[in-house]
Amino acid sequence: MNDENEKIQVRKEGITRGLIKLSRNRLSLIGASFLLAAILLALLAPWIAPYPEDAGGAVHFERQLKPPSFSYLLGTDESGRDILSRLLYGARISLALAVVVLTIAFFVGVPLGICAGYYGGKVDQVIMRIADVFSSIPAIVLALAVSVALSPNLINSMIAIGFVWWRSFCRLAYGETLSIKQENFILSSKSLGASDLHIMFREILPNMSSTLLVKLTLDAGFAILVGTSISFLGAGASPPTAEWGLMVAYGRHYLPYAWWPSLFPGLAIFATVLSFNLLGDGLRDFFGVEVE
Amino acid sequence: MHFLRRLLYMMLVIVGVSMLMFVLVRVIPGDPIAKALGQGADAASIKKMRDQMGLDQPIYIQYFRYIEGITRGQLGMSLVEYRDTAEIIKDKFPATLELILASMTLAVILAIPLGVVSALKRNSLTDHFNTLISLIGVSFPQFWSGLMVQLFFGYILAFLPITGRISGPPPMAITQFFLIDSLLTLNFPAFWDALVHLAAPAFVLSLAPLANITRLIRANMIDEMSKDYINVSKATGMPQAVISFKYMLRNAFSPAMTMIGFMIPLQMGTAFVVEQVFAWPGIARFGAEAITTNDFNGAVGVTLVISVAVVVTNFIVDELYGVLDPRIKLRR
Amino acid sequence: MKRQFIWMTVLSLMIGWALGGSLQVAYAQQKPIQIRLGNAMAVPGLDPKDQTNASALNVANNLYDTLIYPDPEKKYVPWIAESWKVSPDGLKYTFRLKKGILFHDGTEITAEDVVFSMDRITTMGGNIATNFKTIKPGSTRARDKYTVEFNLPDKYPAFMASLFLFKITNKKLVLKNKQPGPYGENGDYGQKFLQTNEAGSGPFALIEHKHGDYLKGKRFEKYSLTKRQPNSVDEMIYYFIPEMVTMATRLQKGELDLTDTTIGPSIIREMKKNPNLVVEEHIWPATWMAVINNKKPPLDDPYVRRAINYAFNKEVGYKQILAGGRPLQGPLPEMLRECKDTYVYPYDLEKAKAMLKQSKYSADQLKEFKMEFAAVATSERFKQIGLLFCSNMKDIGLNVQMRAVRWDDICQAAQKPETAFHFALNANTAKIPHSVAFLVWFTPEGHGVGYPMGGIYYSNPKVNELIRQGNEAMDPGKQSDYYCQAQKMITDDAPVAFGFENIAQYPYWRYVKGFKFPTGAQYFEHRFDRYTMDVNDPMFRKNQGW
Amino acid sequence: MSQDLIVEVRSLSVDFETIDGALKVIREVDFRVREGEVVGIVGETGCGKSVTAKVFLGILPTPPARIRSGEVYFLGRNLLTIPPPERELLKQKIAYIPQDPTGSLNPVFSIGALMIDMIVWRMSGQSLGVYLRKKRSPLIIAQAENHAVEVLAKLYIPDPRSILRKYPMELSGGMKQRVLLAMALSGQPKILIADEPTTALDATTQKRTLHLIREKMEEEKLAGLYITHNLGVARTFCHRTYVMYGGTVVESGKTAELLDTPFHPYTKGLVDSIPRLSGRPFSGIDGQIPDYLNPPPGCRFHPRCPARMPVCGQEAPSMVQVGGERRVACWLFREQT
Repeated sequence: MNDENEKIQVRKEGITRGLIKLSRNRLSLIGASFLLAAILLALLAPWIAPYPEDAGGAVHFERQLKPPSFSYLLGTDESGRDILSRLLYGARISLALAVVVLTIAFFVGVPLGICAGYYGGKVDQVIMRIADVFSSIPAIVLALAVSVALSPNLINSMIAIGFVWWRSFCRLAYGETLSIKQENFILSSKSLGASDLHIMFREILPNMSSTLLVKLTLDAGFAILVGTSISFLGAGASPPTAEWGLMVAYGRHYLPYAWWPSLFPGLAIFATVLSFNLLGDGLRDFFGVEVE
Repeated sequence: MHFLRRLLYMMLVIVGVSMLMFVLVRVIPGDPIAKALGQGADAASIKKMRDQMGLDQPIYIQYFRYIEGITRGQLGMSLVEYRDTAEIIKDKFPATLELILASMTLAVILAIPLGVVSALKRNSLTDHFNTLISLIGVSFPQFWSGLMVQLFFGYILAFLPITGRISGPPPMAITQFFLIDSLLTLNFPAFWDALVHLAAPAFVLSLAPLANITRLIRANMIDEMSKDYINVSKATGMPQAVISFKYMLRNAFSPAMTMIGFMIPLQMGTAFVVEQVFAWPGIARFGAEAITTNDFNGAVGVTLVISVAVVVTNFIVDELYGVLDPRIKLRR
Repeated sequence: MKRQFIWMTVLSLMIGWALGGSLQVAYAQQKPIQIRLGNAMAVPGLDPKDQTNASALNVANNLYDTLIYPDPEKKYVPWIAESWKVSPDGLKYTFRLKKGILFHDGTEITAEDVVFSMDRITTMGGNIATNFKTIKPGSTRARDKYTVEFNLPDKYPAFMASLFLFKITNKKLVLKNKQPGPYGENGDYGQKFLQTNEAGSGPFALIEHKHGDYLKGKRFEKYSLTKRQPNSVDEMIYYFIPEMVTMATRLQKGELDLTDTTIGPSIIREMKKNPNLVVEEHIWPATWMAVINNKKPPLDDPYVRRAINYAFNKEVGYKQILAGGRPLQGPLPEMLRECKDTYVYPYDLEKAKAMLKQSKYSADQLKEFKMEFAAVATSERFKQIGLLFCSNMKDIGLNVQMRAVRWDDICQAAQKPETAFHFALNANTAKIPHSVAFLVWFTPEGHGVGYPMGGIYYSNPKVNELIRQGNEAMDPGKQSDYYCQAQKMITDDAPVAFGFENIAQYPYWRYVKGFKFPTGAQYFEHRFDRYTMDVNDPMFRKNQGW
Repeated sequence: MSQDLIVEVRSLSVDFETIDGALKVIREVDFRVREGEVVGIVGETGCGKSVTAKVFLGILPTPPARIRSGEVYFLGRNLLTIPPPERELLKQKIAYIPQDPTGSLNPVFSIGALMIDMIVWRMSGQSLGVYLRKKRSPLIIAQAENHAVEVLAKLYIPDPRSILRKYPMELSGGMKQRVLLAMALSGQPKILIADEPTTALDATTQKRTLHLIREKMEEEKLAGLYITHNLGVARTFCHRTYVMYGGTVVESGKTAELLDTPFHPYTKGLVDSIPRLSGRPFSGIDGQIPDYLNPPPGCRFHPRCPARMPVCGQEAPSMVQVGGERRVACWLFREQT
């Protein structure tokens, strides 16, 4: 029997095991690396953008709608601005949007969700009903309304989306809390007389961290989608801001004769969102959590 | 009993929505009335109009007047189209509904085989491919994919119209769904016309749900595979086709039903962008305009209708779920 | 039992189908000559008292009619009115109406209707009213069934020209459909009704208006003011298409017969290659200018305003953003300008900087001001010019941020000096062929009118006086003299950043006949009763499916 | 091979691929079942009993499982090599009763639906087209339903028609097990494979179900492969028994002999622990089943073996005949050959 003297295989443990899993998932690696690149480019934009001034108010109508060429790698837009430079600066805005939105959503939604799940009863009813109201209006619609109510501009649109987004975190935290609540260690520490706050945020919260992480990664992408959509509908960033959604909105007027002003910004959005999703997907498998 | 509770709860949510939106749009800066009366309207007539629309009363009074209006089937005059919002919605809702239903149907039809196949060929190349596809599907900014579809099919290949719902005369209105009406009236040119107009926006709109449903079905199918009943039916020699497309799929699909329910709000939202891009004459396009132009009656009206649609769909879906999966029924 | 049911359903279905089919056939048989016009802007409402944008004016000109009609040589000719006379003091205008001119509902137009129409406008306000500001409600009288008399408190030389915007409205019909409203026994003056319905006597009667989608009208059979030529238009359809490219494509596909002037030069260039398309090019009598709020510092300083005028690179504006044109000489378009030698601010940064030096604000102070430039959000060209303007200002150290704003908000803001934007781009089209229509904005009379130009808040006693004298002067030569001086003075004070006139491009299919570019009274170029179609042109047959 | 053999498994080896590497679960397993004979496979949970059965039924999910070597003969045909359609046909001669009746009936279909599907499929000779056509004809469905009713009645199921309309979760565990048995027997099987069919049931139902199975097998003259960790059941049920440990067969023989005079230390251990069987079985032997990732070299039992010898750790003992039916794989019995 030859296979008994095969080389000894070692059972992988914990992190290494996870990492192997993750590394098996090439897609999520691609996603992660693209995001890293995007962040770097966004940070370095002022230094690497070929025409930094084009991201601001500068206009060069003498070279408007030039197709991609060596001097303008991605061509120029309707006001003769270098699209590549604007994309680079746009990355800052989109990433910032994701961060702002998710921060608001997280710090509003999660505590509410945990409270609702932990206390149950009236608190549960009130909070979750409100969440229901919010979630029965499509995110884009509500965000649009809020950002118009706050008078349309970039910051307001971010706030608006955050204001809409809390509900999904609330739901998630609520569900998780309900299940974790039943675990013995919670019951025991309750019996030991730990304060509710302690239990909620020192014991329950850490136990849903992985789920939340996955949720954050996945939602970052969708937040960007909503944000750009709102700018596209004209209730978000206003010109000459180099915002991707806005760039598409302006570029569309020159289709089909000039395809580059609308193609590339869209690709940028798509790639960013996709890589957030890929990464989130990988993390989901990694932690083996389910996030709808 | 259960039914009644659900109904009551639906009402609750809808009332909540109306309140939320009402407050939201009423705080919008700028004086919509001045706009309604036209430029150069003197202060007096503006005042009169404000009183007439009761805009100077406390917000809760206004709200009750609004609700009372709804009971009379009025949603207040839209400042975009200068007629009662209810009428506008009556005109435009079918268009949106047709679009969304078409997209969902397309999504489900494509999702089932994709999901099943990638589950059966788990960890194969096809599977990875499908996963990637499904992730791509949810990553498109629809306003952009819409434009790209226009660019490719509308301009380059030039076999789909760019915008609109129909270019010829619309078919005699029966259901308000052009596809159905045109068939009922044997108006085949109109049918084709409507179909080609519908194709592009429906496709764009179907990408996201397609991705999600495929994904879900795949996951559920994989769960089902490890179930003992599969072994038994295999052992009794049932063919793989029946096992996967009947036994497993039924189990795998009923959760997908709820997912479809959840997708509806997303679809309604996405329609706001897609209808804009394709100049689709539906309520979503009107809603977007109403919201961005401070048309407070229009905005509340549309949002209200949409959220009603959302709540109702979820309700229906839950009931349907019960039918598809006896476990639920018995639990109740 | 069950069987009967099945049979019933089958039978009824068949009948239904047969009906539907026959309807289809019926439709296929009658083929009206259509004219399908692409418009960028949707018509907000049909009320003739506020024809707020180009499309609205355009539609109103086909649905409604006017007392007089614009004419290249005689300026204007009798229309609903057969004759008129002006009192020696120039304050009383008496019109005699033709008999037997009908509204679309078949009732005859009488003096009553004319009086009603004028009172309605002057009472309710609205942007047409700005042309009849001085006329008091109730001052208009019907002498007899066919004689109307307008009483002006003071001389208003543009009165006749203004009548192009004065649409005669069907009194009985409107009052029949009035709703409770703020106007006493007139209720809401039929405002609600006229938003979605029409009460006119124009060559076309409204069939239906799907807001933001299309507006359909059919030839008014009893229309008597123009006689119907062979192959003239039976049906007019306005399609409202905000996306320039879609409009262009639909024109090229033959889904439209002609479009308004919104299609950009880049695409027009492509169209010119197509032998079946005609592109008419005319200098459009409009003044493109950046309206300046003269009340807000630092713009209250003429030196700053002059500097702005020097720094504004107009040439880029009309050469690269628009289809071409020429720099604006003073506040009037060439077509209406009395004097030919008004000063044109060249693009000259040195001069601009020099001007700033002379201003009462120090360079550092100027840097501190954060100013806003309002451009209409829905117009690509406006936004591009806005960007151009802002970057121009940056070059001389002025901090101007462009904001894409809705048209209504600009108009609304203009109503108060505090709210009015620092800058607002405006292309003021000659709706009536008369200088006053342009000069009024530079006098207190124009202040705070709900229109971008209303936000200028510039006032110079000398200018006011000159214009007044101009209005008083009965002799045309004298009149233009005064106006000319006023224009020079205004140009020197630079209350706005003078821009340019642009070349308007009207693309349409070869088979469309009867396009006539109007002189000063814009939006009459699309009076479709004057249009005919070359029905033998294969392209026509193809496009309209004959 | 001799004619009366229904099942013969030869040196079967199965791996499970995991991210840690290959789990060497089944190694060199041989066993045979003669006509009308009931054979038991006993061993601790996780010693590869069920896997063996699953391989035989061809319901082992591959991947992750991978069959490294061996032949599995049923009625003289090697199930691992013959073309699928033929395999499917053969499968209909195999009846299978699963471990857990609850999970083994599709929850979203009524019993009737499931049985009718199965019956109609059997009528339509491997052709999906025929099947679908038949499914559409109400006549065939009615036939099938009647047949289903007969089958159920055979197993003394009260009011079979109403049962057909019921959904699995409306039935008790014992009833489900009977339905499964009914479905299993509704074809003309040659052999019944029972994978611990009673473990999920309560004691009284266990007895009744066992009795039923026994009775039916005798009626239909079925051969049987009975998988259990319960030696008691094995004794009453099986003519011959194979003892498996760590994925290998360590001993086999007539059940009675084997249990009365166990040779292999592991079997001894099992037998010793019968009295204390209730509750935690096999507490007789300390230590636990081997890690399949790196199974102990040599005899897989030697780490736990009381009679351990140096050789045990170096080479795996091969099966040796020790009189009549008895075979054992242990170095202690080398010289007896």
